[in-house]
Amino acid sequence: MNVITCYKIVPDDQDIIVRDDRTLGLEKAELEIGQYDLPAIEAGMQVVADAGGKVSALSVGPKLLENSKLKKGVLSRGPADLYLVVDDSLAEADTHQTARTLAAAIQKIGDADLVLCGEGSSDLYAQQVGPQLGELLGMANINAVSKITVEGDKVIVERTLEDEVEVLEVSLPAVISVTTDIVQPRIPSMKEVLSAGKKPVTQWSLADIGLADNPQTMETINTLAPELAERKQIIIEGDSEEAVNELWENLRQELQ
Amino acid sequence: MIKLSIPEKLALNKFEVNEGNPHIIIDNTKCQSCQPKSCLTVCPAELYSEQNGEIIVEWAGCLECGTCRAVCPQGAISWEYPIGGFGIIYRQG
Amino acid sequence: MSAIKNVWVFSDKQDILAELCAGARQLGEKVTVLLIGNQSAADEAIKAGADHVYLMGELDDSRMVEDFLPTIEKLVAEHNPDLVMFGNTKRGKLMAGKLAAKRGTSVLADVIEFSEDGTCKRRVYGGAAISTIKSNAEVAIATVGGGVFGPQALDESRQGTTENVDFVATESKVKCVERRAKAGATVNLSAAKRVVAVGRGFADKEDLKMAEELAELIGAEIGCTRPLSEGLDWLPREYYIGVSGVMFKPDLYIALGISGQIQHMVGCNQSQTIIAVNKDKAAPIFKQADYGIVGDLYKVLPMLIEKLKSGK
Amino acid sequence: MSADKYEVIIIGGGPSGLAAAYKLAQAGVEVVLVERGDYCGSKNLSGGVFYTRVLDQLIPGFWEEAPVERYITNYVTTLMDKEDYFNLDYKGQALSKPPYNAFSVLRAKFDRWLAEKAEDAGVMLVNEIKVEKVLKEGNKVTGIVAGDEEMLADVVIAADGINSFIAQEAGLRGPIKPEHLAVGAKALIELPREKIEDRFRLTGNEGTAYAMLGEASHGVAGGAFLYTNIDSLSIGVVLRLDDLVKSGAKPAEVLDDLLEHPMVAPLVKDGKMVEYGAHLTAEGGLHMVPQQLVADGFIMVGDAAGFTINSGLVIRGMDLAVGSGIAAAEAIIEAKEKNDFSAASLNSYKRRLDESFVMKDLKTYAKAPIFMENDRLYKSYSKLANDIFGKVYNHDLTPKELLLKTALKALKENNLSIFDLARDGFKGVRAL
Repeated sequence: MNVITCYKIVPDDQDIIVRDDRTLGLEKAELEIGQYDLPAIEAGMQVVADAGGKVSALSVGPKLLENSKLKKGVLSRGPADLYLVVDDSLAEADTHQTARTLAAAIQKIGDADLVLCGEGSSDLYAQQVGPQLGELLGMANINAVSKITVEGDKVIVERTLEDEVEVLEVSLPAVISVTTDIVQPRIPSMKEVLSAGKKPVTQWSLADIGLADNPQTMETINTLAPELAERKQIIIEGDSEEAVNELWENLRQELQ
Repeated sequence: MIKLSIPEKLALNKFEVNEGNPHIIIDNTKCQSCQPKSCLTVCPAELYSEQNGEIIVEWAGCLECGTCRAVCPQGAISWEYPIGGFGIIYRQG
Repeated sequence: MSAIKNVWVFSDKQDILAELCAGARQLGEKVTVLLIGNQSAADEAIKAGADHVYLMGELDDSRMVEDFLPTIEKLVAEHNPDLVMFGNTKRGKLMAGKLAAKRGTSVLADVIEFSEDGTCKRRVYGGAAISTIKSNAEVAIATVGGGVFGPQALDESRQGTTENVDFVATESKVKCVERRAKAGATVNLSAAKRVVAVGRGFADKEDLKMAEELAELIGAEIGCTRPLSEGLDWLPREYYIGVSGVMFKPDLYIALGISGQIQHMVGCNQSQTIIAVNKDKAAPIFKQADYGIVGDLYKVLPMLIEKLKSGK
Repeated sequence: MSADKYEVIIIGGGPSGLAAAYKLAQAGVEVVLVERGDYCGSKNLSGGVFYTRVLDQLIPGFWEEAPVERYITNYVTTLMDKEDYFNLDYKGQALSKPPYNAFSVLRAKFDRWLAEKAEDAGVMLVNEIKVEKVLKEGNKVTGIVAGDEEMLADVVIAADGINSFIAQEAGLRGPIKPEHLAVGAKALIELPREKIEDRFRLTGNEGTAYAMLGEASHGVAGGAFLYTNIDSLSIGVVLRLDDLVKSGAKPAEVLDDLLEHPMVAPLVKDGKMVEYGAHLTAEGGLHMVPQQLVADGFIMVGDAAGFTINSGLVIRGMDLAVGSGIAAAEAIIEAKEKNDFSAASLNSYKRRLDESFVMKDLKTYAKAPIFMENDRLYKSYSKLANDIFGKVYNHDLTPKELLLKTALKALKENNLSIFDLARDGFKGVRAL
């Protein structure tokens, strides 16, 4: 079984600065593997642990993907090898551009039985790349999956919806977007980190995967922090009876 | 310059908290006889407090200096670094 | 997408469908609903705001909701509406994505506001910011959640047309073998009008009962900060407010023992009124509260509950 | 579980571990460096300037590519009273020329860069792994343990910093005494570049370093520091633990008060605090360096070995760390040639240290810690200096006295005898 797990490199939201004009400062933010993608990588490792085969990791994006710490970070979580499609034009890629690039890379890697995606990226969280990718590859395509069991040439999955759970039979090859509940991602061990540095990394340009023309389908006009509401800031100190009485008066007003 | 409280100072920093796995554990049986309980004052992050006669530590905001461990005369503080990747992450240093 | 005239709506959830119909009325000139169901469901959609309903057929054991996508694709290709809105359920997101991929475009995902100029807004970075986006496609495709337009009263006198369309069958690569109700309570915090939220100020899971009692007395839902649901497991994940959790704008938000870190506040800072109880005077929550009390919640809560019970 | 084996494993990715790693990798030694932080430097704080001549020997012209802040040309010593202060201000033009004498650095950036250099040189870097202990066979250190994994090596280098869990665990040193430790509490304050250059009278990338005594630390043994980065200031207090305990002072409050002191307040005005940190530092100098720096298959470097000098005027650690890292690497390279990693063989490390500036300077300043233990230094002299100069400059219409008379009067008011002064002055000259 050949499994490909897709991941995105995102800024650590703890490091995002809101400037006075409400624009965001991302330039000092540390980069990390999307937190929703880590369970997808781990789910892939579980699938091959049960059914045999190999997990490859795949990401597409700007030059920052080449960062050695990030590459090791992915490979230390188990995948046997790593594929990157690097082009700075992908820095602002919309979900369709991302899905097209992933699809072209997966076709070039070849022989994928199962493609796994996280439920969304932890920065933009559109939850769209998996569904679009499945359609572009013409594979069976399902999202919100919280359990995968391999049975021959198909997989049985549990899909957790808003108020029901579906058990589905999905023929392979398939693209499956998984939830964070599927499995707890591992904390890599010392030897996993050490061996990660020795695993093969294949890097392609857009031209290498035959995707010179990949136009934008959606514009982002601006991104701003929301305006904060003005607050009354009536703060009472102490937890005496009188203090609580005062709070109670305020609360009672609000409850009317 | 605007003066910041301790929580505000700590909020400037980046912490990767290993929820549910404290790296500081206090043996309160050893604290009963301790005077003057220096952990309550020496911690630069002021994480130690006394509640109902017990010493409590808010370990999530630990700056990992080790002062509390070094001054504790009772050896009541079992203190180790958080596991790899967790704890304070200085952005500047 | 420039001026919106024809808006199409699909959702696998009835309540979201009704909201989207009403919202679509405000946005466009003609509202068309893609419906899985019968004539009476179509009548409901018309009362909610639809001008025209395509009846695509009904669900049965052989058909999943997703199997109706080829029918939707065919109708969209024939009629080229300006905007297709999918309710932002898991199914809605999958179907919107598949339709968009087929049509070579992206999805305007989880839109929280549409503007007349054809732009729309969505939350990014876990709610820390809002992006204004615009689709370049001839037919824009969006997913929209409940609460964006809010529920509207049904107009019993509204008139509309219904049209039966043929189901477009395709070979399905996904088969449903079992369907069961999800275990555990379902909460819909995002639509709550009043919320009592709990944080690390509670020393023990048992003590949350006080917060629950308060919530019951004022008709509020319970929510929590991330450590309580993901570190301590005191409450299920659906209760967690903040980055990657629930984001909402209730009328009243009572924060008990919550320090007010940014990761939490992005979930609730659009609340109409915020009340905070925290023993730490320096807790950032007080800077974002309308009313606050610097005190021990173990003292304050019982007194408040007593007052609520006696109504004085 | 079978354990992988490497030639050298280094625990800790600060300046000492990284310098050793870089030097070893350059010599073709197979070296793994294990760092518990997210990245090298993420657990580190600097409390002083980096005297970088030794780093220039390791990586010539390093400053051209390293993320250094400013080269330090101005040194100010401040004797601080409650509101008054007395500054000794030195500027050396020679300090502003390559290869430069010292830089201010921000460790999260600088150490990380040094780690990248080490990786480029061939070091196998493992981040986010905490080494719990060393593996031993009898007295011989044979490897490390992290989580449930073991890894073997010919030599393990303990570069795990001031708390030196590894060296203690390996049995080479006992717990460090509070009087040999100080805690530094430090704020990083952002300020526009132009403001920094105006306020500190700097041109281009010149920088200033302050050493502050007296009220700066609320009279607690130790002091305070302030130095300029490119667009921020590093400011902190250093408080010796024994005296800190005695005083009951809270480090964060001491720092808050320093920020509001009339000397400091105008320097940090309109600045924005962006980070608050704390770290221990060694105060014992040569006295806390363990007798044995090596064991079979084991070497201690940097803070883990207690290599810090605090002369009151100058706090040094990073340069000694790099120096000891280089010496350790050289000793291991030599041991490898003989294929003998016993303590006797590795002890050429000690000889190399003795011959280098590291031990020479530690010995030179050996008396400094004892001199620095003198209470008068923190509590009385700052007030004395300020009293004297206050009287000299304050023309309040009372008749002026000669300087000597003023000084004697001030001495008396501060309960000091001229003998104390003479004795301390003599000790100071010898110790510093």
